[in-house]
Amino acid sequence: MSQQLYLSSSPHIHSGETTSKVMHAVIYSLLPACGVAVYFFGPSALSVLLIATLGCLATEVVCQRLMGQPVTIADGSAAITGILLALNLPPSSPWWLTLLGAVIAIAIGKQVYGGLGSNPFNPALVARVVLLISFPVQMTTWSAPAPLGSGLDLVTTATPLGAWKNAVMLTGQMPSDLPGSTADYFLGNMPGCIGEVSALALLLGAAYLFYRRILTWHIPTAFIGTVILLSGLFWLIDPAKYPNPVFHLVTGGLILGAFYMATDMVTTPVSTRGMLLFGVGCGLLTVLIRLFGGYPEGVSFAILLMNAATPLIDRYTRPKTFGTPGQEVVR
Amino acid sequence: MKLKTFTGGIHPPDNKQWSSHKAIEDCPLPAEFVVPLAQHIGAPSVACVEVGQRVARGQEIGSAKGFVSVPMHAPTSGEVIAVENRPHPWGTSLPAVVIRPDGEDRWSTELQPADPSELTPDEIVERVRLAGVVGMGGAAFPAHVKMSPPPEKQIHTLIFNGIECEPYLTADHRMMLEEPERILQGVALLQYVLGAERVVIGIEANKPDAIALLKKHCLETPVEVMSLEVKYPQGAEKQLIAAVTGLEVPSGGLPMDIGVAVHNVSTAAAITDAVLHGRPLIERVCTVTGPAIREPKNLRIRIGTPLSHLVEVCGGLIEAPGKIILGGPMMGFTQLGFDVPATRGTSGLLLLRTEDVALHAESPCIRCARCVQACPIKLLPTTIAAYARRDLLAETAEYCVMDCIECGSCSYVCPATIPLVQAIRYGKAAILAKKRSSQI
Amino acid sequence: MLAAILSLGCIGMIAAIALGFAAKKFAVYVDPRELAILEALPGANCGACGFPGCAGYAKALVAGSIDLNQCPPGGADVVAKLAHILGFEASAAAREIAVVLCQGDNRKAQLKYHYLGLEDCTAAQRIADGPKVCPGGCLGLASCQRVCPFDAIEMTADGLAVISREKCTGCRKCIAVCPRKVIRMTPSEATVHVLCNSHDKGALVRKYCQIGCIGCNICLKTVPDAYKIENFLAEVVYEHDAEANEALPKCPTKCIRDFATGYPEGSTQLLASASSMTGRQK
Amino acid sequence: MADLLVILVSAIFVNNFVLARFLGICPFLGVSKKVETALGMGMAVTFVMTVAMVVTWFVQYFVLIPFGIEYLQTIAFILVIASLVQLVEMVIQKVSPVLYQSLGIFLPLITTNCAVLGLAVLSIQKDYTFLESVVFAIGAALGFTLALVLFAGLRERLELCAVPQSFRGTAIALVTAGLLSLAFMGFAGLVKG
Repeated sequence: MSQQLYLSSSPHIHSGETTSKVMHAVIYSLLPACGVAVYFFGPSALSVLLIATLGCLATEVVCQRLMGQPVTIADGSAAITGILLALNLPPSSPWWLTLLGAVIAIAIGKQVYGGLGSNPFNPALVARVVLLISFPVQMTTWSAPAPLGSGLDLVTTATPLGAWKNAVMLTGQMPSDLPGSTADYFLGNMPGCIGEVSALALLLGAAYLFYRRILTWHIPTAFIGTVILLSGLFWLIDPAKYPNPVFHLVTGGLILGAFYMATDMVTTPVSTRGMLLFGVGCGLLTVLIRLFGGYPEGVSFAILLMNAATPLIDRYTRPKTFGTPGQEVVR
Repeated sequence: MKLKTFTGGIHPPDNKQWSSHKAIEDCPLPAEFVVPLAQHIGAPSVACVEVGQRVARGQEIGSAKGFVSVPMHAPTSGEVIAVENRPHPWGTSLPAVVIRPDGEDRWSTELQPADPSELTPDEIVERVRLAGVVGMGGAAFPAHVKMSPPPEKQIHTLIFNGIECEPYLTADHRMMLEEPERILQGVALLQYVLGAERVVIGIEANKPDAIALLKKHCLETPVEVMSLEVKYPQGAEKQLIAAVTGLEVPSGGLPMDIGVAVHNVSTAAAITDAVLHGRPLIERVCTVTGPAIREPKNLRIRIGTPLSHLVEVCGGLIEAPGKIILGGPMMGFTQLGFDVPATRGTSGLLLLRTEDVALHAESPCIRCARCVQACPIKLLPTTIAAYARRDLLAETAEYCVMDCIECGSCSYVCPATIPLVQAIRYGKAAILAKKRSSQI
Repeated sequence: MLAAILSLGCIGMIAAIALGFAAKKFAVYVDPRELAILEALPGANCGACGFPGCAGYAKALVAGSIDLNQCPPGGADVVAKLAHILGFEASAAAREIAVVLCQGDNRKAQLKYHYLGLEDCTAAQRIADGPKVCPGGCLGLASCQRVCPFDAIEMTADGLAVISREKCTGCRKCIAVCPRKVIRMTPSEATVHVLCNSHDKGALVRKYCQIGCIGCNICLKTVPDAYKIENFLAEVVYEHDAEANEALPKCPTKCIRDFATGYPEGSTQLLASASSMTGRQK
Repeated sequence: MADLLVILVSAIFVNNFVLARFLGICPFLGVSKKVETALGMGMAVTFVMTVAMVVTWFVQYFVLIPFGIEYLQTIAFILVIASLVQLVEMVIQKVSPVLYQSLGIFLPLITTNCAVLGLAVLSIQKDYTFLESVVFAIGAALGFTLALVLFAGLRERLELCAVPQSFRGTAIALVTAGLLSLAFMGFAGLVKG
C-alpha cells in the first residue's frame, strides 16, 4: 500500500492557480484590444498579430530544442509576448519586421536568460526598442484607421503625439489641428500602434484581470497618476505649448503600457512599495521623454529603464518583517 | 462592523462541513497503545516503567527531563509489553512505551482532586506540569512553561485560541460547543495564575454557534469573546496576538515579551482536568476526516491510539489514501502508514485520495508576488527560497528566514507550485547546523 | 622638440619623485611568501581547506597555523610547491577520491513512497527518513552534483550519483552535503569497492534492493585479507586490496565493482584510458 | 548656471559614459557582481575622475599649451593620471586602512581607465572652462556610478536565474549591458549636450 502513498512537506493543499492559467487569462484579456485593432486597421493588423504570435511560439520552440530543455509553449507566456509585441507595432509593419521582432523578443529578450521568469527586461519591449532604433522609418509609419466596411483605404499619417512633437519642434507651440477628438482617441479611432489605439478595449481587458486578481492596482495607478500630475503641471504652466493630461492619457501607449507592459510580473518589483515606486518612475520618465526627449513616445523606454532598476528597487523596498522595529533592514 | 484580523494571509476552502456537525464520540480502546516518549517540544521524557509491569490509567510511565519537558501517562490500565523504538509521527522510529489494555480502564489511585480556591498559583502550575499538559493546537509546547513567565514579564493580556484556522479540522469547534464549562474553568484558572487584566477568547467568524454559546456563558465574567475575520493563519500565535491586540511579537521573541500569553481552548480544558481532578493529559479530541474516510468523525481519543484503530472506528477507508496527514492540510505531517500512534498534538487525521493530492510540476518563479502578499510575516518567500536552494546562507539569513512560521500560505498560492516552505525549512536547518558547528 | 622632451621629462620626474617618496613614506608590508603561495594555489576558491578562498589559506599557511596538505584540488604538486616556498620538505598527501557506495538506483532499489517537493536529498531525508526503503542508499536527488565545484558527479537516468574518477579532486564537499553518508573517500589507486551502504541483515536487504550487500561472507572467504565485514556489510580493506577483484565473480548480488572494468550501470561515463584505471603501481 | 545643469544632466543620462559613449567598459563588467562593490567602485571613480580632471586641466592649460606641445596630450595625461592614482592609493593604504579596504582595492583598476582619460580629452575638446570641466567630471562619474549600480543589481538577480550554461558569466552580462544601453537611448534628445 505504501507504494501509492505520497509524502511531502506541508502544506498539502494548493490554490489550484497555475502559471499557465494566469498566462491564459492575460491572453483572453488582450482579445478585445486585438479585436478593436482588426476592426480599425483590417487585415494588416491581423497579419501582424498572427506573425508576431506564431513567430514568438516558433522561436521559443527552436530555442528550447537547441538548449535541450523541455518545450513549454503551452504555458502561454510566449504567446503573450507575441501579442504584446504586435500591439506595440504599427499596423503597416512589413512581415519581416514583425518576424524579426518576434525572434529578438524571445531569443534575446527571454531565452538567453534562461526562459520564463529569468528575463530582467520585458521581452516585447526589448524587441520594440531594438526595432525602433534599427528601423525608424518602418516603425514610425502610421496609418489612419479605416474601420471595416467603411471602404476607406489605409492612409499614412502621424500619431497625435507625433503631430504634437513635430509642431513643438518646429514652432514651439501646440498644433492647432490635432487629428481626431478625445472620444476618438478613447475608442481607438486614431493612428498609432495596433494595441495602443483603443483605451476602452484595453480597460475592459484590464478589468477582467483585476477581477481574476492577476493585476494589482499599484503599478497602473502610480504610473498613470504620475503622468497625469506631471503633465498637468506642465499644462498649467504653458497650455499653449503642452497638451492636457487627458491627451496624454488616451493617446499613445500609456494605457497599454501601464496595464499590460509595466505590470509584467517577471520584470517588476515584488513588494507593494516597490511597485508604487516603479509606477512613479515609469510615469516620470514617460512624461520627461514625451515632452523633452527626441522620441514622441516614451512609455517603452520608461518601462525598460525601470525594469533595469527593478532589482535595486526590490532591494531597497523590502517589506518590514513582522515583529521588527521601525525601519526595515537595508543592507 | 469590520472584524479584526492581521495583514497577509489566505482564504483556502475550509472543508469543515465533513465533520463540524458531528458530536464528539468516545473512541473505544484499541488492542494496543503505543505512547511515544517524545510528544512535545523540549526534552523527551524517560521511561519509568518496565516491561511486564502493570499500570493504571493516568499513572506516570515517562518522567520529565528538565524544565521544558513533561511526564507521560498511561492512557488506560494494562500491562507494559514493550519499551522500544516504534514508528513516530515525526517520520522516524523513536522510543515508546507499548501498553496492552486489560479492559478494566481503572484510574490510578494516586490522582487527587483539589479545590482550586485553596491552591496558590505555583501549586496550580505544578499540578499542570505533573499532568503533562502541553499546547494542544499542534506545536505541543509544555503549558507549565507558558504559565510561569519570569517575574519581570507581567502578562496583561491572556488570549485563548479558538480559531482553528486549519481547513478540515473541527475538534476545537466541537469542544467549544459541547464543553464550554470545562474550557471556561481553565480560562479562569489561567487568569488567576497569570494575573492578566484582559482575557479574550478569539474565534473565527465561521463558527457563529460557538461564538454565541461562549458569549452567553461569559456574560457575567470579565472574559471577552471576540469574533475574528476568517483568514488563514489567524490561529498562528503571533498573528492571533496581532489581530486581537494590534501588538507585534518582536522578531525572535516570545509573546510574554510584550505581556501576552496565548493558550488553545482545548489546553484550557486539559488544565481544568489537571487542576480540579488531578487527571493527566491522556486524551484529546481529534478530527478524523477527509475524502478517503467513510465516516468523518470528531473522536475523543486516548493518547497512543494507533491511527489504524481510528480509521476502523470511522468506518474504514473508501479507497486507498493518496496522502495520510496528521494535523491539518496546511501544517500537518504526512505519514508512511497507519501504524503510528496519535500523540498529544494530534488535532486531526486527514485522509486525502490520490486525486486530491496536488501534483503540479514545479515551474520557474514568475515573480508574481502572491507569496509576498500572502506572507503573514511580510517576508519575501520567493527570494528566500531561491537563496536557500543555492545554499547562499548569508543572504538567506539576511532576508529573515528565521522569522518564518512555516504556515504554508506562500506555497498554497504559488502558481509555479514551488515548494517554498520546504526550501525555507531547508535553509533554516542549514543555518542552524552551521551555527551549531561554529559554536563547537 | 626640446620643450616637449623637457616638459614631459619634468612631469615624469616630478611624478617619479612623488611616487618614490610615497613608496618609502607610506610603505605597508605584505609578506612576499603570501603572494607566492597565492600564485601557486589552484585558485578555485573551493573552500575545501576550510578558509574563505585561496587567499585565506595562503595567509594561514604563512602564519604557520595549518598543514600544507589541506588543498585537495592542488594535489601533490601544490604541496611540493608550497613546501618549497615555505622551506619545508614535502610530506606528500595521498590523493583520495570520493566514491558513491551504492548501485541501487530507482529501478533496483525499492521506494517507500512517492516524494513530492524540493529536489534535494537533505530536504527529502527529513520526510520519513527519505523515500528509499534502504536506510543508506543514494536518494538520487542530486544534492552532491549541485555542490560539486568540479562538475565531477553524474546523475544517471534512474537516479544514482556516480562520481568521475578523473574529475574528482577529493574536496569532500559532496561528503559534507550527503544526508545518507553514502559517499566515502578512498585511495585513488583502489578500483575495487563494495558499492553498498546498508547495514541491514541480508534477508531484509534482499527485500528492498537487488544489488545490495547481504553480508554473506563469500568475498571474505575468497580473499580474506582484502575484505572485512561489519554489521552485515562488506568493505574493502584498502591497505591489502591487491587481489580484491578475485571476489568479484563470486559475489551473489554483484554489489562489488571494479571501476577498472567500468562505472555502475546507467552511467554514461567512460573510462578515460585503460592505463590510468588499471595502473595499480606495485 | 543653466549651462552647468545641462552639462551635468547630459553627462549622467543622455551621454552616459558607459552606456552611450562606451567608455570604462572594463570596470563596468569587472566590478559589477555585487551592488556593494559597485557602489564602492562608483565612489572611487567619482573621486579619481574629479581629481584627475583638475590636474589634467592644469597640465593642459599651464604646461601643454604654453609650451605648444598639445600633440603630447595623451601621453602626458596618462602619465599624470597613472602616477596620481598610484600616489593616492599608497597614501590611503597607509593613512586610512579602513577606507583602503572599501575603496583602495578599486583604485589600481582605474589607474589608466579609458573613462578617466576620455573625460580629460573630451572636456579639453569641448573647451570647457575649469568649472565646467569639474561639473562635467562629476556628472560623468555619477553617470558611471548609476550605470554600474543598475547593472550590478541586474547581475545579482541573474545569479538566481537559470541562465543557460553557454551564456553564463560575461556573455549574459554583455547581452544585458547591450539592452541597458538600448534603454538609455530613450534619453536621446533630452538635452542637447
